Amino acid sequence: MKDPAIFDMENPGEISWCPGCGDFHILEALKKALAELDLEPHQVVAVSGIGQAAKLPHYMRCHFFNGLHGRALSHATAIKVSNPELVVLAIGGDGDMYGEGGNHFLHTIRRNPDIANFVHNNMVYGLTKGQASPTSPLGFRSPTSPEGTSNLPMNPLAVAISLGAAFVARAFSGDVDKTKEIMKRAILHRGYALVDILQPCVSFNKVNTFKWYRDNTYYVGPEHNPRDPQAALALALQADRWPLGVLFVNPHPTFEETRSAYGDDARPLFRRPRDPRGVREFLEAHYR
Amino acid sequence: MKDPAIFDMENPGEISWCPGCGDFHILEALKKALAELDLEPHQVVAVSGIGQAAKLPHYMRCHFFNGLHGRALSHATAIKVSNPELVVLAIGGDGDMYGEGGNHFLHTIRRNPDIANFVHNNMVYGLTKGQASPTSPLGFRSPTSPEGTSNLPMNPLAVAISLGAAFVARAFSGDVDKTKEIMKRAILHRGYALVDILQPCVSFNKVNTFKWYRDNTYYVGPEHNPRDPQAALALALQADRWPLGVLFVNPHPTFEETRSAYGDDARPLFRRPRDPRGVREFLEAHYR
Amino acid sequence: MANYPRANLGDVSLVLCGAAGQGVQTVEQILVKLAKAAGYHVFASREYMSRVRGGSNSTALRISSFPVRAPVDRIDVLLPLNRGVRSHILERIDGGTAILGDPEELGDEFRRWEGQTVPVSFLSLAREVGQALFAGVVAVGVLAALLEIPREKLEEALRRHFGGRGTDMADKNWAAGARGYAEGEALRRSGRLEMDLVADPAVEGAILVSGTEAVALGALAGGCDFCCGYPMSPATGVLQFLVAQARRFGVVTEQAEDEIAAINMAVGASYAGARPLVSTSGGGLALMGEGISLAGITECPVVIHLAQRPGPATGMATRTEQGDLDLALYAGHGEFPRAIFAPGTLEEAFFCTQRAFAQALKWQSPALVLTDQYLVDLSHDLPIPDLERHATGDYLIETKEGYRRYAYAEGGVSPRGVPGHGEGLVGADSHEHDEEGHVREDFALRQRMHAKRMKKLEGLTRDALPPVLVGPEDHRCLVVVWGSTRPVGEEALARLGRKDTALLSFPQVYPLPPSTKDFLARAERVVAVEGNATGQFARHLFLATGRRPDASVRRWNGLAFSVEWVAQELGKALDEGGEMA
Amino acid sequence: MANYPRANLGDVSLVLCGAAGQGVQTVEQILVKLAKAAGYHVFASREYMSRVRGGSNSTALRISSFPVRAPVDRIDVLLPLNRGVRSHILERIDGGTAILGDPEELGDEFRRWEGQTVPVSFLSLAREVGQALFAGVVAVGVLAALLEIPREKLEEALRRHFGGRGTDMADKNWAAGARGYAEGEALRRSGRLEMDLVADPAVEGAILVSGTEAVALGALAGGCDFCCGYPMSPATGVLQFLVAQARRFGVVTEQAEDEIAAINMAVGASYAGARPLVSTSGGGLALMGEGISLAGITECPVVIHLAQRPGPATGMATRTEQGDLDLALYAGHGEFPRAIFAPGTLEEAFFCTQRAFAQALKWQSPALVLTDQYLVDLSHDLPIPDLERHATGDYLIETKEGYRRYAYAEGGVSPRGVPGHGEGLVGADSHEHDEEGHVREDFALRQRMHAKRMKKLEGLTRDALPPVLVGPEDHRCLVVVWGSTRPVGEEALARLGRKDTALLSFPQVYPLPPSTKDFLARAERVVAVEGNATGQFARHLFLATGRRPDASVRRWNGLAFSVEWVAQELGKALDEGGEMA
Ligand SMILES: Cc1ncc(C[n+]2csc(CCOP(=O)(O)OP(=O)(O)O)c2C)c(N)n1
Ligand SMILES: Cc1ncc(C[n+]2csc(CCOP(=O)(O)OP(=O)(O)O)c2C)c(N)n1
Ligand code: SF4
Ligand code: SF4
Ligand SMILES: [Mg+2]
Ligand SMILES: [Mg+2]
Repeated sequence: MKDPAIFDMENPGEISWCPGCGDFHILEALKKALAELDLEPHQVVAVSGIGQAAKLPHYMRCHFFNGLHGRALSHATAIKVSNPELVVLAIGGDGDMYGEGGNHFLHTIRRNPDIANFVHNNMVYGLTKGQASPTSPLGFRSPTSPEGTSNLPMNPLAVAISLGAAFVARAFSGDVDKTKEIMKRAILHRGYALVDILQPCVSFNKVNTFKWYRDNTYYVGPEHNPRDPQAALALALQADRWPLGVLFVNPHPTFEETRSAYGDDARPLFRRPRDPRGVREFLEAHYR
Repeated sequence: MKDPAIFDMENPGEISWCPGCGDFHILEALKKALAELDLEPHQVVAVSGIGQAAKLPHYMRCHFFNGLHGRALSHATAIKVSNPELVVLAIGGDGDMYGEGGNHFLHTIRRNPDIANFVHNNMVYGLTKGQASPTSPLGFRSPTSPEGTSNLPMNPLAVAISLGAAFVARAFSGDVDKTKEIMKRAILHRGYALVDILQPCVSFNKVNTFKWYRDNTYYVGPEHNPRDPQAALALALQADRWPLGVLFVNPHPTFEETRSAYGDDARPLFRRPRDPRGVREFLEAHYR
Repeated sequence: MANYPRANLGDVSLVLCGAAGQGVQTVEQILVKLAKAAGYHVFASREYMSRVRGGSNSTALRISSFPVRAPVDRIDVLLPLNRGVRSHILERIDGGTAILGDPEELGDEFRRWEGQTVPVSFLSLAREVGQALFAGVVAVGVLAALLEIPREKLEEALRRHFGGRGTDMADKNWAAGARGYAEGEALRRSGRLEMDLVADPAVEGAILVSGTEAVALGALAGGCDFCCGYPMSPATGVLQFLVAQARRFGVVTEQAEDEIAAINMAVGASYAGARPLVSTSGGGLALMGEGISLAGITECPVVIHLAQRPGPATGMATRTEQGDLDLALYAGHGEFPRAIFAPGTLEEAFFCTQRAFAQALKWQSPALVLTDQYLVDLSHDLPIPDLERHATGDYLIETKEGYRRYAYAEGGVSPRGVPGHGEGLVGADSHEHDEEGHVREDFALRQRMHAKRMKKLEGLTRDALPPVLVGPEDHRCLVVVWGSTRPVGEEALARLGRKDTALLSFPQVYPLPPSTKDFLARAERVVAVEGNATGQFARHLFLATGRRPDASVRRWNGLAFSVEWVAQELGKALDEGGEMA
Repeated sequence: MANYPRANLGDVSLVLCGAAGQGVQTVEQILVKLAKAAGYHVFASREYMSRVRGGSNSTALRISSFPVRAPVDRIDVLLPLNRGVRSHILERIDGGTAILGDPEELGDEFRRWEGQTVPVSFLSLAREVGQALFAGVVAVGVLAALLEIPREKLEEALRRHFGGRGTDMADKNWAAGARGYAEGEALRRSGRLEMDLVADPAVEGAILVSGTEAVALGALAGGCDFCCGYPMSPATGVLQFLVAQARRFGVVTEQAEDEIAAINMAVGASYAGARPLVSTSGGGLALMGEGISLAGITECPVVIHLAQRPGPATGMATRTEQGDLDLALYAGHGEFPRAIFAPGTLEEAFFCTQRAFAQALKWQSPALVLTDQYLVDLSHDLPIPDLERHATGDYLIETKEGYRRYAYAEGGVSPRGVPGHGEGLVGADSHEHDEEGHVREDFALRQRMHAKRMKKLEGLTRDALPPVLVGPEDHRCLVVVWGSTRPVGEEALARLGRKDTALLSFPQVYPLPPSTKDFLARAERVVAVEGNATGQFARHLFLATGRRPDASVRRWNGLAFSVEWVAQELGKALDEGGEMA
């Protein structure tokens, strides 16, 4: 077990999150999780999109790829499959992962790369100042829905379970310790692991506040069998109180494992010699 | 009830579907469904993407918008909301709707426009010659997955139900009559209605053949309560034999109904007078 | 001690700084309205960081006896609401700048300029009323008094602004404003800080709008009745404006799941007879190319507002640039006609957006309106533009049995029908198609249909807005600008006072009218001013006219051009000393 | 009766037509291999409809005593496997064409050309062996005999081709082939149809590849180890080739859910040290702009194969065009350097793709390879290209503690590290960033970083492939071509036999090397040949050199250029009679 401080920035610039934002707790939980897993900064790549949540990699010491809004899962998948030795995290907001990135969310689950996907779900677009997000509750008033949004909120957990995701969990940023534990399980799990992290946005979401989350969530107990999709779906769809914890686990081969490029050679791609002579031999053998 | 022949093309060019393709039966069922609903060609807009399935609007007499691969739901939503008097159908293949168009699939369900979405699900990319599609079974061999695809097949019904879709059904093209009945219910249903139509592709899918579908499907009985999401999900996830019929119904306000532009004025947009004087008055009242 | 306007100037340049979420914008909004009501011309522009709280943003105001339309580097009065003012602001302080600040908040930050600092206890005055939060309103009061705005006007403005939050809030804000006003009067009386501006009766009846509002209202004047988009700075405002006014103007609005949905919904809506607008920035446009190409081949009119910011990729999310002209010109695969407007003033923002609808409808093609962060976020007073004169027809027909959407037509424009309007069936197809819109693989048909579509470019060219010449007809030198750099170019040229130089500005950048060539041919020396690194417009002009600007003035650091900087650079460039394009 | 090659020609032009799924491609594949093995040069190109079954597709073969690289309109022998041959083929029948067909299938379709028709009962011969399905192989046999290919060679080829489907299938196919062979011998003996070609010993050792294979193998020669894409004609073949060879060459491959995922996976892979290729067509590229822009600002090398087809939108899915040069030049928002290659021959397809990797890696920028449907689907014999000579370095460093990914560097290229290689931490950012890759809003930094990236364009320009001049150095006229039009231009010019004209072809279209200007300046008359409606390359040349081609030869009907048509049009255009560009 390492000291979480090894993930602290050497020259921490100003953090641009609002005071009181749940993002701070997620960052704290993440550093602790990595340290407790005995990981070091050079083993970890934090991949993110664009949004307040997606700024996280700039506040933590490790490799990072801060790409485009909505595309973190594509980047993370490719990084992992190009170098399976890395621990790859895909981090972003609910708008990022479920809105702009919705198609990659669907298909990354199916593809099952061994990455952990941490979604800071504040049910709002923070960075662009308060528009409704795919998870905003029905009737949420925002600058793009002044009469309240009429789009049904998306249930990312239920969708993920429906798709047979390898690992599906929900956490609450207000509980750093438990969030950290769930993160550790997600990182250790082989395959795609979704952790939807309920996160208060003190600036733009006056509905789903810290208190609201605290009052409307509970942890699933050991009686829940996470291998049972029906039970997992029942929990995911529960609307009165929202269960926290690992809802679903469905181990199956990862994307990297099934690539034939790794069939006879375990080295990351960048370590392999590339020699055009192979092409000549191939041409001689098959195209003459 | 009209004669389905009113939907026949006047100058039918050559149909570019393969002889024996399930698409022919879907076209037949659709014409019958529309005729039995007493609809006429000028009341109906067939919207489609790109693919073999998506060619359908070229083989039927009605308004049509044959747009881009993956985008039919966006086009259909906008057409419906711009003119709610039209009956709008969004038609395409599994690659089209669940692959390229996956994000629109997610969010159109949430948005709930009153359109019927007919997906010709042949579990393969037909037009581009046989690549695996999002619904291809695990291990499906294709030019892009010669060792068998390792991506979990997507269960569009389960995803749709998880998202609270207004209407979710599965049909089998081999049964024109029942498919027609399901189509009618989908068209009549207010709100987004998904009909995933199992369709044999005689050229590229040698796994999910006519016989395979016939042997592996059954119709749900009247004991199923389509308002019960848990029951619907259980059916959608059933893997040994695939249930056909209407699995889920969840009526809620449509996209058009919630647009404030229709609050005081029911006319389609194109019928409304547009007069810049309103802008002048507004400027005078608020910006001086 | 300090007296403004400075000698030989007619305006006061006031810069407000503060953290995000700290109310700088509230101060600006109230002050600008008050100043305008007092008969002063006002110009406000903003620069801000990409964050929700904290940091340091600024608003630059010019309050003036004559119309002002461009930002200056000069700061007459700097009002930092909190510490942490960033260096690009501090660098602009000169000997004539008065710093109006609260020592309690600022501490040592302005020590260097102690002699120029006018301490005001905003915070303790605010606390007297209730809490530190009112400091901004105290500042409004101080400035109102300095600007000799009657006390009642201040009260009225504050009560109106805060009235929506209950009488208690209105009372408290007025109390804060009143305290500030008293402080301002004292300053004035003491002679430490004076502002003497002459009201201009022409301001009466003028409106005060931002670039965002001008674009959105121009769209409404063009009959816009459908707007969808995905939030993206600096384009979000236009979407949000139309959402807010959706009920009043009958606009169908929706926040799409992504930009691809947005442009495709727009094309679908257009097919059904709506007049859609999509608002986005460069990253969004880069995703919309396929959809724009679809509008091209289906001949569906759509209007796209492209509010530029620095790229590539996320770039500088809240900053300004004119870096996406090339993208606007060539977005989408294959070849099809389009029109591209680039308003330089708020009047043009109204008119060009309205015109984009008119041209899109007339030529059944996509039209783009290019603005940038600087333009959408600035505001100033202007007379109500005459929008009725430019009202667009709907160019729709009621279809008959046998209607063919893509019927061959001289000029390329087939009569446009929409489903549900008449007896005809209306088809649209993304493939090469026959006259009914059905896909058909026929090589001669392809050539004919493609030529038909491209033919419309001739009509668009005939209709193209001519460039606007400001300055002497018999100039030797010509400064060319496009989009938002127009006013800053004008004021910079005026400042240089060169009788041999005129300014040519392009509210439409594609297609360019044939007259462009003559304009450029007549000038001995041409200097292009634009906000990007590679000189995209200069290249584009060369392509259209064969004349390569002789020099150029370019900036691509994310900040808007200032009058002083442009004047200085133009001075060099016009004298053959400038960088070669 | 009919004797080929025709007088003064050295090749036989053979056109096979048939419905999709009917085996035309099998016939082509076997025949081409046989002809090559017999020491003939072969050239094959295809055109087909966008459908899976039915319709009518064609393959044009030139079997020759000397190397042939371009398609001709002339048809010596037309072999329609089924009725429904389309008009663009029928129009090419002339008095010298022999039609080899089965009256049972064709019925009246070729009545007009009865005198030229050589009836062969493909179907009944096929049925004798088993079923009508074997008709194509019967045809192979007929043609093999006509080409004087030894019977054993035919047997060997058929057994090899069908061996995978079991001995029974191999036997039956050979039986069909043998029947055809006998028929062909009889025809030959009767003098009704003769082909007399001279074998060229140079064919020995040559390979036979398609454009698709040349691009994919060129990528492998460039070290490509990652390929993802979304199926789209005509780009799918390259992805499928690399998928098929993934295990052998250690390539990670994946069919993405859409083009956006594909390009973004490529950028992510590149960050992690892979050498990614993405293959797409115009519609896909129009969706990838944002991702390409990301590659630009993160400085991640990626290579994109853009196989063009006619647009806009879906356009003509299986046809050819050179309509996406503008898109390739300007895709993506903001400004960043890139390289664009446009191979004209299969040798160039190998080399340019390999070079695209080398340049992308060296300059840490995106590189594009532009082909088109015509090029990817053609195939011919060529000597094994020397790929070792052009092997690229990996330009990677092992990082040290304190590594800064975007360290300032003369020339713009910061030493490139990847995560997991050395002690350093590697950052990448889509925002404007500092040297470590962290987002920072600093205006001077922005200007510096942007300039650093743009600086690489100078290096890319220095490295740019020079245009290739074919013909007299002291020419008066210059024909410029880019991409796949090179060989057809060459043969057309050769046919015109003009001593005053040379051809200049551009395997790299961006950045253009400075020598381009000199080439264009030297010519008195410049004619551009390109496959689009608006003359994109001519415009691009003008932008780069100030020289506008004097005339142009353009086609945009979806079909490839033919030697005859280009010769005819060039004849006009070179004589000042041509259309002005
Ligand atoms: C292609 C593209 N579209 C839009 C944006 C603008 N944008 C940046 S962040 C964001 C949404 C942020 O919401 P979320 O992902 O929930 O993150 P949060 O700020 O709430 O943490 C948007 C729309 C962008 N950067 N790129
Ligand atoms: C943006 C874009 N990408 C790719 C394609 C190529 N494409 C056309 S149809 C198709 C897939 C067809 O599969 P599906 O939707 O399942 O329809 P089917 O042919 O099986 O009926 C693809 C990939 C395209 N037209 N546009
Ligand atoms: S806007 Fe909301 S999510 Fe973003 S930093 Fe502030 S509180 Fe957190
Ligand atoms: S390829 Fe398959 S889906 Fe397409 S028409 Fe043929 S059988 Fe039908
Ligand atoms: Mg959020
Ligand atoms: Mg399919």
